[in-house]
Amino acid sequence: MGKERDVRDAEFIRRWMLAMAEAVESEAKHLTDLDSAIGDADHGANLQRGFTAVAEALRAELPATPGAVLVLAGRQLISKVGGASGPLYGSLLRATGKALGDAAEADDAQLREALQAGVDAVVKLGGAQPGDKTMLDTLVPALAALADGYPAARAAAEKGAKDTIPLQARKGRASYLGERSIGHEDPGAASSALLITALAEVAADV
Amino acid sequence: MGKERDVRDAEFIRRWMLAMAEAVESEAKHLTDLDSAIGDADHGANLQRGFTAVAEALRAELPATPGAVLVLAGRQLISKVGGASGPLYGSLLRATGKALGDAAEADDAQLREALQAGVDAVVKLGGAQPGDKTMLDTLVPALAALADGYPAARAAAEKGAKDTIPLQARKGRASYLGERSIGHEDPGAASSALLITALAEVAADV
Amino acid sequence: MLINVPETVVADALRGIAAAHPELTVDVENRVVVRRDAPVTDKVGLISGGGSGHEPLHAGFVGPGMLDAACPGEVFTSPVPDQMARAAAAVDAGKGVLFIVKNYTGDVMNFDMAMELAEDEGVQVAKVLVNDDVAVTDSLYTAGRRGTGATLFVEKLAGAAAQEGAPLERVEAVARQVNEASRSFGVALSACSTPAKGSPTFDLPAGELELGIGIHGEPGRERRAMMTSREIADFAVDAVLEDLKPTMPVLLLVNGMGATPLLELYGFNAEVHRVLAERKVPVARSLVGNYVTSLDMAGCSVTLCQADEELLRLWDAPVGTPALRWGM
Amino acid sequence: MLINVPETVVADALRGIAAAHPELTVDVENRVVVRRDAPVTDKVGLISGGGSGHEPLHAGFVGPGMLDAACPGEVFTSPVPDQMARAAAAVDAGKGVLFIVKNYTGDVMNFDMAMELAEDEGVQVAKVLVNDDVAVTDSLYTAGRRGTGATLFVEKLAGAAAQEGAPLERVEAVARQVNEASRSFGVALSACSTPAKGSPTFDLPAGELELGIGIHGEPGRERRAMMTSREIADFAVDAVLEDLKPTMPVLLLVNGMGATPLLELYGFNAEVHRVLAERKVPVARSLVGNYVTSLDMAGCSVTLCQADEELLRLWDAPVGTPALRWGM
Ligand SMILES: Nc1ncnc2c1ncn2[C@@H]1O[C@H](COP(=O)(O)OP(=O)(O)O)[C@@H](O)[C@H]1O
Ligand SMILES: Nc1ncnc2c1ncn2[C@@H]1O[C@H](COP(=O)(O)OP(=O)(O)O)[C@@H](O)[C@H]1O
Ligand SMILES: [Mg+2]
Ligand SMILES: [Mg+2]
Ligand SMILES: [Mg+2]
Ligand SMILES: [Mg+2]
Repeated sequence: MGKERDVRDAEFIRRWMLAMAEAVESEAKHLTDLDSAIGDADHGANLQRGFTAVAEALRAELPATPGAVLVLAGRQLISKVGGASGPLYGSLLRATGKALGDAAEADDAQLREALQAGVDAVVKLGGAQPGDKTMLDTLVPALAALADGYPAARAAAEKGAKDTIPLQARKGRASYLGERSIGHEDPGAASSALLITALAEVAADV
Repeated sequence: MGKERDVRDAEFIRRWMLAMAEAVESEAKHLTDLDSAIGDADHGANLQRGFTAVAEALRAELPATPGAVLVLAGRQLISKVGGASGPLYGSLLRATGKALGDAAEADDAQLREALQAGVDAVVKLGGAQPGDKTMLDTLVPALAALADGYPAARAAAEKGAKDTIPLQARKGRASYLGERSIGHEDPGAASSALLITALAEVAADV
Repeated sequence: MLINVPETVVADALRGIAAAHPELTVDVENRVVVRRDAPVTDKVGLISGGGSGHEPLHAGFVGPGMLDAACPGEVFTSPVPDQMARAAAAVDAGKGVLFIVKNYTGDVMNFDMAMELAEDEGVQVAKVLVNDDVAVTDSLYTAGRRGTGATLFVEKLAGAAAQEGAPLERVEAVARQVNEASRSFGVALSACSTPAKGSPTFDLPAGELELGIGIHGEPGRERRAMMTSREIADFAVDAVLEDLKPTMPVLLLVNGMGATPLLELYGFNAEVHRVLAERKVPVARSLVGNYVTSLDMAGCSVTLCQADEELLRLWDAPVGTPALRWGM
Repeated sequence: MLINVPETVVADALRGIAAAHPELTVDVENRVVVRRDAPVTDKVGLISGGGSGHEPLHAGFVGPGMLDAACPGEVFTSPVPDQMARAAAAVDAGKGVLFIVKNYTGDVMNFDMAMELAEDEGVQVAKVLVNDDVAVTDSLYTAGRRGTGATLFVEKLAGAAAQEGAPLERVEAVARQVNEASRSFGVALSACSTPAKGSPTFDLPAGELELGIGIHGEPGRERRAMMTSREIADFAVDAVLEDLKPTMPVLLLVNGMGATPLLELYGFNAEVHRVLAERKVPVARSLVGNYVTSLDMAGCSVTLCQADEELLRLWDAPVGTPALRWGM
């Protein structure tokens, strides 16, 4: 156990994706309930469908590079999920993968940079900013904290998700509620915390 | 107060109808609830609509004879109520009225005979028999007891209505429920008890 | 409920029907809905009616190729004789009228009284009872089988025959044939709420369903733990097929009771087609939607009608009503 | 719920649509519903889609004079790009295709991705966003107004233009004009239950209602004590008229959200006509029914579309789809 070195290969990314698939599986109902309060009650089912497909694809075939694994995962999400989260999470992973290029391994600094490209893709596609009560409220602080290591990123992600509770939504479906969106955790911010947590757990487990 | 003589005129019948209209008004919800359990939840509203029309007609114009009052009331029910109870109660009153002919007054024996003609009309029109869990389970015993006076008729009517509870319906909408109709009071039997009670009260009040 | 007060629900709806369908003449006060071009020369008049709460039945089926007039009663309460008598006078073109009556004690009595009134006015009247619901045994111990989904088939097919100019006896015979060839079975996943009562007509806990319900919010013959769409289709179709042994292709109505989403109803339709294929009953035509409803009840019913070539031809004939329209 | 398992609800419904409507080609696996005669020579292809749960929207509007294809997503979840790309390939006759997209973040992103895919395949694609819901302010602080009832008007009127052979720019212009001329407002009397959640998406106590709801089970902008049909009509129509100041007659859609009985909806229609008359807005055509629904939500919406002579002509043009049919 314990971190031995900070170089990540395709198998590491696969383990991350499988861990996320598991987390989504067990948290699906919770995510749907969050989405029920300020959205349309499908976020859990959406991600479950998406990450189940990702896991299946990665069990059937493991691409050679971490970048290729993420591009494959992103494509699966785009063509299986739909809704807002499909294109957004799909682009996040695909852009991260593309940024990794076709190197066989990436060190943590490279992965962090690639994730930044992924988050930039989410911003570009969805037009949201931190504070709009979206997944970005988890992803942006988590990435900033990632410089201090995975546990810090995880803590920042979890805090980021909870910090969406007092916010009024300005993007996505929850924005229709205006002030009534205040007082609820954003479902996408919650699922993003699962994604970062899965990454941190897999990293801790290498 | 107290009964002075047993001769009934048009005004007496009008008072009976108005008393019935009042009783239906205050019991409408109860009748509808009974009908909700084994029927279609409209019996209270049906009779309310019908007897309101009867009361209005009789306030506007008082026909000269008891027979004519009942014929008018019966016609109002037929053309205002609909459902099973409209034609049945309408025929009951109309046939009773017709049996009274155009005498200016009727004594209690004549009224009893006329009511028998009314009940016969209900049997003929609906094809039900006592024991089928219908208004007849109130009307038939009440008429039999009427020979012993109005209070006896009223007691028999109220007992008749309650006695429908253990019966399985064989006529009307409740019969669709088969055995599940057992254990509920028949709404038409309950409203017939109101009709007999109204008659007894008006008679006691003369 | 989306209403003003319970007392005006039917009148309000009639005003709304008048506003929505200029091709109908709506007598709000007397509660008669008539084809604007009635009486149609040389055509038998078709009249139906019944309690309200089953919309689009019957007013939604008034128009060329189907009914000439509809008489809506109060919610779940059969109309009064005056309405049908008035309708008969409005649509009779001298070839007589046919009353299409769902078999409920109240409907039968009120239509019978109307028949007398209309005949007194010199209108020739025939009457056909619709009694297709296999959930009710037709015996001395019941008021007989209820009229439900088959009403749509009777109105459409007899309506097509009348539109072609068939005489009263023929239109009546078609209606009778269709009724005899039709059977239905219904299931409720929730009770409905009538405006007068304002709350569900019976308690149906989540996770249970009622088998063999009618269209008046009455409970069914049996309550069970919730079943899947597949199981309900098996149960309902088999209940119908136990009574009707089709020797030819069927018309199929997969009917929603009012509050079942069309998404679910289409899924149920798939299961009904599956079980019919398994039972080797070919489906000649099918119709899926909320046609014979019970206010906001969730649930569905299945109606089958054995149809010979002639009935299929009448089915395909043009129809132009608010709720059923093709070929025009 | 009348389902098998939540996971198969959409596929089951597609099988049921295929069984009910032989005039449609239904690709259940890839979730594309196409006119059987597509691609129609010399006609612009019209494609819409969105989450399921709004039936008959969109698959019920596929047919001559309206859509060429519909792409249903999961319940309340926009479809994936592959569906629209596949639909585009199936219906393009060389004159290009128009995507009709309801303005939701997910729909917009997925259709945009599909546009790239289709254009990569050499199909010319235009896109029109529908955003008619006045309950949502179109500002930097929201995802913009939602697309609701006006979708029906856009699909019908652009569909009629396409059916007449208009080129892509013209069909797109009609769609855009219709959207700009349309506004809606919706009210919920109950929440709906999605198959995945299995219970109401929000708690709405009896005796209260939500004003300004969308079609995805989300709560509205404001909760109030129950109002009468008359009051709701006043509120909804005035909300629409605050935004849309019609200078010509309107097309009116009085739409049920799924579980509101047609009886009540017609009564509401009467109130909507009354308030429009009071506001001196003439109604040129109206449509009453469950067309753009939200599963089993009780409630209604009002959509107005200012219609010039040309739009009225396109409205009256023949249409032959499962849910909207006239003139054929
Ligand atoms: N424009 C956006 N930018 C970033 N994230 C967004 C945006 N819009 C929505 N989201 C995220 O997507 C989540 C909702 O996802 P999901 O429920 O799967 O899709 P939908 O809203 O289409 O039903 C929201 O909770 C939010 O975090
Ligand atoms: N065939 C019949 N003979 C006598 N009474 C009947 C018959 N059918 C029904 N009834 C009576 O009518 C009552 C129901 O009346 P109501 O609810 O107003 O009409 P409906 O059943 O048409 O809704 C029943 O409770 C029963 O007492
Ligand atoms: Mg969602
Ligand atoms: Mg009743
Ligand atoms: Mg009744
Ligand atoms: Mg969604």
